Amino acid sequence: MFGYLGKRALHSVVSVLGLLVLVFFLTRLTGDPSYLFLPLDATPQAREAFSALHGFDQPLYIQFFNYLGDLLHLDFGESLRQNRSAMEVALEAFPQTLKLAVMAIFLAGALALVVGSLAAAKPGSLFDRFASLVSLAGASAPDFWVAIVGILVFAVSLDLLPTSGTGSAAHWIMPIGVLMLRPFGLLVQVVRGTMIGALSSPYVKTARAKGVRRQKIIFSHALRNSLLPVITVAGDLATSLVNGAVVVESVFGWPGIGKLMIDAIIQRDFAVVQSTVLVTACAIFILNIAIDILYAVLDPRIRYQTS
Amino acid sequence: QGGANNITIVLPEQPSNLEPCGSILTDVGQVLSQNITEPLTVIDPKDGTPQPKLATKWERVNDTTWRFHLRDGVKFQDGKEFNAEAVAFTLKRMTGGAFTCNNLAKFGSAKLSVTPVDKLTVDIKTEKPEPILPALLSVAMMVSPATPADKAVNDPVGTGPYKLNTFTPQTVVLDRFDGYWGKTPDIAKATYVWRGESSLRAAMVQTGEAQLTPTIAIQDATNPKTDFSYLNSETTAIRIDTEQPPLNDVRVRKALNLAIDWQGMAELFGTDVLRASQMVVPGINGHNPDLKPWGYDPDQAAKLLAEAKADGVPVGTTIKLIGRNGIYPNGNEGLEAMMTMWEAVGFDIDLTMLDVADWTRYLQKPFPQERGPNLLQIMHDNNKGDAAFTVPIFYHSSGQYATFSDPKVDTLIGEALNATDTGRTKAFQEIFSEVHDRIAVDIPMFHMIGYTRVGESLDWRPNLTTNSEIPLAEIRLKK
Amino acid sequence: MTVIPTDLKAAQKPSGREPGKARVLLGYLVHDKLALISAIYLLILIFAAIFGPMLVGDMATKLGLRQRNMAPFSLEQGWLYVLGADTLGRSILARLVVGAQNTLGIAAAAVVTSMLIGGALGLIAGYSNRWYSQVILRLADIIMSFPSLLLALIVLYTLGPSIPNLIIVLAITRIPIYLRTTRAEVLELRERMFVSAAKAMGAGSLRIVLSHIAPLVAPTLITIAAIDFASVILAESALSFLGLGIQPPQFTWGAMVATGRGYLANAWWVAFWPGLAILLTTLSLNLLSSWARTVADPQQRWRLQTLRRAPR
Amino acid sequence: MTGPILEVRGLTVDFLSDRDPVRAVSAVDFHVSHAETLCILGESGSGKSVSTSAIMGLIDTPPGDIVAGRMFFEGRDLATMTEEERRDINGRKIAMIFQDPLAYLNPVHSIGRQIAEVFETHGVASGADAKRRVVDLLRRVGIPDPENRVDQYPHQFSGGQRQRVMIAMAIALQPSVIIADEPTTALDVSVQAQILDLLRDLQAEYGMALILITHDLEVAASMADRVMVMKGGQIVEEGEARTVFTRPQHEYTQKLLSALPHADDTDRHRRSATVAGEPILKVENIVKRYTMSTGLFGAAKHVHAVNDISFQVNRGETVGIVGESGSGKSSVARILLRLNEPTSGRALYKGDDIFRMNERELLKLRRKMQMVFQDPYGSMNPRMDVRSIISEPLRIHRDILPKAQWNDRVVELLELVGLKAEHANRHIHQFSGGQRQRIAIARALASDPELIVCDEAVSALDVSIQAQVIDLLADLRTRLGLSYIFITHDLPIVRHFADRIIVMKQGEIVEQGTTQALFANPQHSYTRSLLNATPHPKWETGAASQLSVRVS
Ligand SMILES: Nc1ncnc2c1ncn2[C@@H]1O[C@H](COP(=O)(O)OP(=O)(O)OP(=O)(O)O)[C@@H](O)[C@H]1O
Ligand SMILES: Nc1ncnc2c1ncn2[C@@H]1O[C@H](COP(=O)(O)OP(=O)(O)OP(=O)(O)O)[C@@H](O)[C@H]1O
Ligand SMILES: [Mg+2]
Ligand SMILES: [Mg+2]
Repeated sequence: MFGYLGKRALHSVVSVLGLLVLVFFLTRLTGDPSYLFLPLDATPQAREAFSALHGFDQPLYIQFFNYLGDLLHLDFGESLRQNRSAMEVALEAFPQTLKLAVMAIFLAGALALVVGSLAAAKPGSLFDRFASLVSLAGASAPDFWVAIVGILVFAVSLDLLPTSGTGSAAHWIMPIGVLMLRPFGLLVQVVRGTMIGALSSPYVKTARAKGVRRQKIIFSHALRNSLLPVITVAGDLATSLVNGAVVVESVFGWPGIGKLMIDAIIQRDFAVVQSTVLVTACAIFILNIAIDILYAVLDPRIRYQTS
Repeated sequence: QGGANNITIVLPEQPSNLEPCGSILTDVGQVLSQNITEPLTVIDPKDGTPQPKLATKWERVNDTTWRFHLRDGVKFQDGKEFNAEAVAFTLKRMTGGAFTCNNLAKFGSAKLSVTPVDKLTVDIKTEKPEPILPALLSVAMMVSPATPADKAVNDPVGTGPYKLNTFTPQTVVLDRFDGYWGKTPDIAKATYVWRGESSLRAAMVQTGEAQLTPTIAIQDATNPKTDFSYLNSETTAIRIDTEQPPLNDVRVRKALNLAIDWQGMAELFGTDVLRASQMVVPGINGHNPDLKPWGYDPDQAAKLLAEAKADGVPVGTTIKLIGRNGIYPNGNEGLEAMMTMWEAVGFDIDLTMLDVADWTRYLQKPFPQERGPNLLQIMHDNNKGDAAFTVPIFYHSSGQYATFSDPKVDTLIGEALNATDTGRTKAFQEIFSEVHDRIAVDIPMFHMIGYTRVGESLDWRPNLTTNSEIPLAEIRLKK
Repeated sequence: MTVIPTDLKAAQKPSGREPGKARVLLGYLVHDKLALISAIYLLILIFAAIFGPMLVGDMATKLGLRQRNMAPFSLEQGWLYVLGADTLGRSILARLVVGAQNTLGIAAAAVVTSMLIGGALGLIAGYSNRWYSQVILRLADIIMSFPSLLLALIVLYTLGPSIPNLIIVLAITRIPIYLRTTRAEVLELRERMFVSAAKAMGAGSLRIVLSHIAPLVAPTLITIAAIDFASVILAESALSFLGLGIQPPQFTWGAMVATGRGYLANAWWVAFWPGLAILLTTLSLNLLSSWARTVADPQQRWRLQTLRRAPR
Repeated sequence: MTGPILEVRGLTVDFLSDRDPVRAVSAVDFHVSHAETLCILGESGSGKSVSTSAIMGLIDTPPGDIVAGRMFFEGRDLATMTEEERRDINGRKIAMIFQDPLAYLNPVHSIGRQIAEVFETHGVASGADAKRRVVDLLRRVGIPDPENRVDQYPHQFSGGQRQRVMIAMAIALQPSVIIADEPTTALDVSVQAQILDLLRDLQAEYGMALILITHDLEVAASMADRVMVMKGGQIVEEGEARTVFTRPQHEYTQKLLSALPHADDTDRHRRSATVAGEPILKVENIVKRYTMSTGLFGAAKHVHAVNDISFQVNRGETVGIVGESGSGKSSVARILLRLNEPTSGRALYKGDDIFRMNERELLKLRRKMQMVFQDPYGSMNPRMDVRSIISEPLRIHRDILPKAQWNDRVVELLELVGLKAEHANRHIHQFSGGQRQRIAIARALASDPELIVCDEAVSALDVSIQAQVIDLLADLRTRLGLSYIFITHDLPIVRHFADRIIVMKQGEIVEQGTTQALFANPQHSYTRSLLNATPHPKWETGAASQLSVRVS
């Protein structure tokens, strides 16, 4: 197992480097940042001075080597906008997103496992239909739509929750609620689908013959066997949340990395783009390794080739 | 929150930094200007004239030199004294080039050199004559000499009535500065937060989570008790690329102006908007009040087009209409509507919406090769009191945005820039009428309206400058 | 989109030997009322997508600046305005009908492309232990951590805005989920006995993957795809903000929702109807996919049959 | 206790679809009393498994349909019980041993956990206590090294070991009734004897009632107090074991008893007439070690499954492999088909080393060499109908038959193994254990192979169908020169069918020789113990004579 882990870690480092190269060169295909940082009526001389100051006038490969050199000293560059280290900006925003994402995925996953399993226990039942319709409706409604309507209803009309921002526990409720919708809907469907198959397999009959409680049959026998795709989908959803719960972050004024990344991309704040990508990529890669290990834990038949 | 004299202001976007040299940017200026940092002069929104702030008075020593007399007894928030040296330091820091100073853009290519005369007097010299230097200096925010001169900062120290407490990714907090030279303001503490969604900002003021938001969308301004509109110094327009046929024909350009149902369009932006005939708002020196905007006359437009066609102008050519996403509220819809109207009189329009960076390539010289005939959605903001911040860039043949060259206009501009007082005003007014009536070089649309929502506990009204500053000291608490 | 279930069927039963197979399927469909309603709704949509522009094309772009945001449920302006008017006073109903074509076309193309590519790569990555399966996985990692907005900008700047480019962007960003899900299932399926049995019969990797493993993975993929449909439609509208999405005067439901975003507090109908259309479409696709899943599973198929009981 | 402990009256079970319902069981009555053993014999597919599953409430309705019938446990109608009462009975009072252990064990739980679950569910023991009991149970059913094996997963066990795991699970709580569905099909005679002894002991100790479904007449005779014979979903004969065995009334029972392979009946055997054509498979020094990591990061351990094995198969010859359960027989089979890689060794098929073949050569080889797997359920794709399953070899090897004839071929094969043409449209979950095994055989025959490796291929078939299949295989052998590697635990069958026999124990070959020589004069002590372990009829204590002798 350690051999496998080491190999995966190595591969991941290579991928991170590849990703950085990609991001570095490709971002620079997307236009000149001076147009965005200087006022529209800035003179051409001012633009040139700006480019020279930040080294954008040098050939790309030189810029890249400079960047690599700086990386070796753990210098990830300065944010053009924020007047401070890009990595500092990214690392400040990341935990905020991570907290949200972890909570949302965890809750959505837990809830989906229960709802999906119960729906699968009696396909076609009233509960099944209801659960499917509600979860799917939530998952396919535009998230900003839900977010804003949520604010209008719960904060403005009913005055139950704060509209937005961070601080108290109440501030978490709506962002997490909105963030959960899509993962919840998708996971309910995936759980339900794989569970229906698992519940009609022979080993479930064995468990019934042993007198195992229905709940336990569902959750310990059938669910365990259908977890693989569930974990994968949940992992992917977690990834997309880690990568940015952009809508939720920007609507609710949550200072997370998704909004930061989008802003940086739109503003061509290259150093920040690179740093945010680096931070999220590391998180995503670790998550994926964890998921792969989880596969092997969940299903003893799965083996990975270390050679 | 907390005490009654603590308020929360909700901005539409996060201030990307707090560098005083970037105070012309809305996000920075709304926090910084007149609160933490102050300039030598301020512009009176009513008539565009510079008024005293940290300078008490000024005079023109000669063509290229202005002398400023500074206010006595002013202290920076770090205890340092405000004096001629401090002015020199600030201006040198601005022009030093060690970091990018956005405010410098307002000076164009003007080069400044500062000489302290005595403790409270400075001479500022420019290479070329600069008749509006006092107005220009309204963007130069005075900073403490302890500020690093070689890099941009996020912890500004100025002379204003408020000093920075904290700046985090969630909030900016300002505290009242006890050593302020002027009248002690009502508000003791101001917390700035930011939310992108207009309806959310409106809701926050409604629920009392915030007391003020400088901008909300027209459709959210539904409560006459709290929502105030103001002419916000922004003028929207469509720039015509006059070098490209068929747009090089004046009849075609006039037809473009005449084909739009302006009253219908006004519905989109709020009925309080002013139909514009020129690129500056009333109150700016050089605004021509006699200039009549084009009306809606689709028949006339069709006729002009037919005439042009008869003369061999390729009026059927596809014209690219280039918009910028999110440029102003309802901007996209506006373009869509205009496109439909133009097509109704016989134009062939192809609409493209671009993001800022891409759009800027079309805005500024050098223009992209092979751009073809195009119309560009623009918005111009001149709140600095003088048409000089508008006319040369748009209408001089060497102007950044200009797509045409007209010798007569060039000469007029040269004269206007060097003129002072009424002569200056007249000259600019003539230029506006030239480009509008004779050349029909662009399609001015509206002088736009902004809406703010102000909590019922506050006594404050927005004005022309609200887009660039929200002076906390002017906010009063209602009893 | 109705292609999906029929495709699945084809994969399950390679040779169409039984007569009246379509009849049987129709019977199954009638048996599941929700799926039947979904199918009808989707058929109507497809009809709208094909013929809508001919029927109400002009009405969708006809301005009515003086009836901006007209409220729904009034027939004063004619039945086309029952759902109200949008921010430029255009009939929302007409725009829904006309917008169906672009919306469904783009979303279907993006979802199907990413599902096919992701599924194929996932099959390879899961089944084979060779070096390239590692490469595929790391590539998926990279795509997953590459910001999709950046990708969109790059495509926009290098290739220019166009519908095919839009589809490429949307498809690329959705590939990893299919890829990783497929791989996860294959990892387990390839250890099953019937795979060994097929190997022992001489089946090559391609055959095993396509006829033994893929049919068992397909249901999960289709479930994901059906939900993805909504996210792709909404993602498309988010991209139009950059200039990569669909450009006016063309429009999609996603773009309609995005326009209505600012009016939720005052003119809810501008965003609500297109949002509802998206929601119903996704819902229908899901119900249909879950129906197809039942059809494809011999152990579950009885649920859709009219069971014939012995007389008591 | 008075009266039967378990009674079934008029049970009729259908399986529903949009076609005519399939009647699996029709008006079946039976009962079993305290300390009594009821043996259910019968044709494969006659409804034995279905009727017993119905007692446990394991038939899903729909698609199953209990058309009629009542079931009583200790006098109480099972149908009137609450779900909770029923659950409490399952596992504690009535336990079931399923026919196809691989499918019926949960692949992702360790077997220890699956057995311990019985204790936990009924609140008898948990944690370390439960684990200790599990180890005890595993030891009692003869799993070697149980302390280490409790934490392993079903796929790491041999077929017979899995079956014993099922048995351990069933006897865990000493239930009042055990329903054992072919519990010893995968066990060699010595282990089988051990298990049967265990069941008898439990019966003696706790008065347990046993319903034993088996096709093995010897086992039936040695265990049964009463015997019930089923055919086509109905009970055709029922009575005292001795009466049924000695004076069978129904025609089917008579046929059944006479179909039994007769040990000393030399002219009726189906060994090949001419022994030894040219050798087609030469196995040299095969070794197989399984590596198992214990836990996620634990040190790897090895199981020596196959230890230096060499043998040879000639054209037109049947090599029988018998041996202890878990001795590596299936491993050898899987290695020969390159489904597992050997740790070392060579296997030459007509001179070419199987382990060195590339894809193309392998494809050719696999056309000539087929395998029937020990667990038929898992070895067939649940999504495919039987037609596709059987015709798959034809689809893989396109040169065998033109596509137009596939259908006929499938039907022909189905009929050869005693199934019907209409079965072609069904899916694998709709069959009985024996029917699945026959489908597996039909599939192996489809590609006209030269060598078939049969891993317990006929173990779940009743004697009459077994005989039919063996006849079919033997006929193919004589007509087409087919060779077989015939892995079984069933000594009468190898004796009847194999030309040479290899005896394996603990991964090694302990003895090999021609069938006659081996049976006449076994050398190794293990072989002798195998031959002696043949069960004796219950009603006849101490007699050395075999049932087959008696019947004839
Ligand atoms: N789910 C099902 N759907 C349709 N038919 C079924 C189903 N399960 C079993 N059958 C049929 O019911 C009949 C009885 O099956 P059962 O499993 O009881 O046979 P069995 O007597 O146990 O045979 P064997 O000795 O081969 O295991 C068989 O003909 C079988 O094909
Ligand atoms: N995948 C595996 N991992 C670890 N051990 C295994 C694996 N497969 C088999 N074994 C072990 O190898 C030994 C030989 O197993 P094999 O299946 O070859 O036995 P067998 O002779 O076929 O037995 P049976 O007659 O019971 O089927 C057994 O002890 C078994 O537990
Ligand atoms: Mg059976
Ligand atoms: Mg075996």
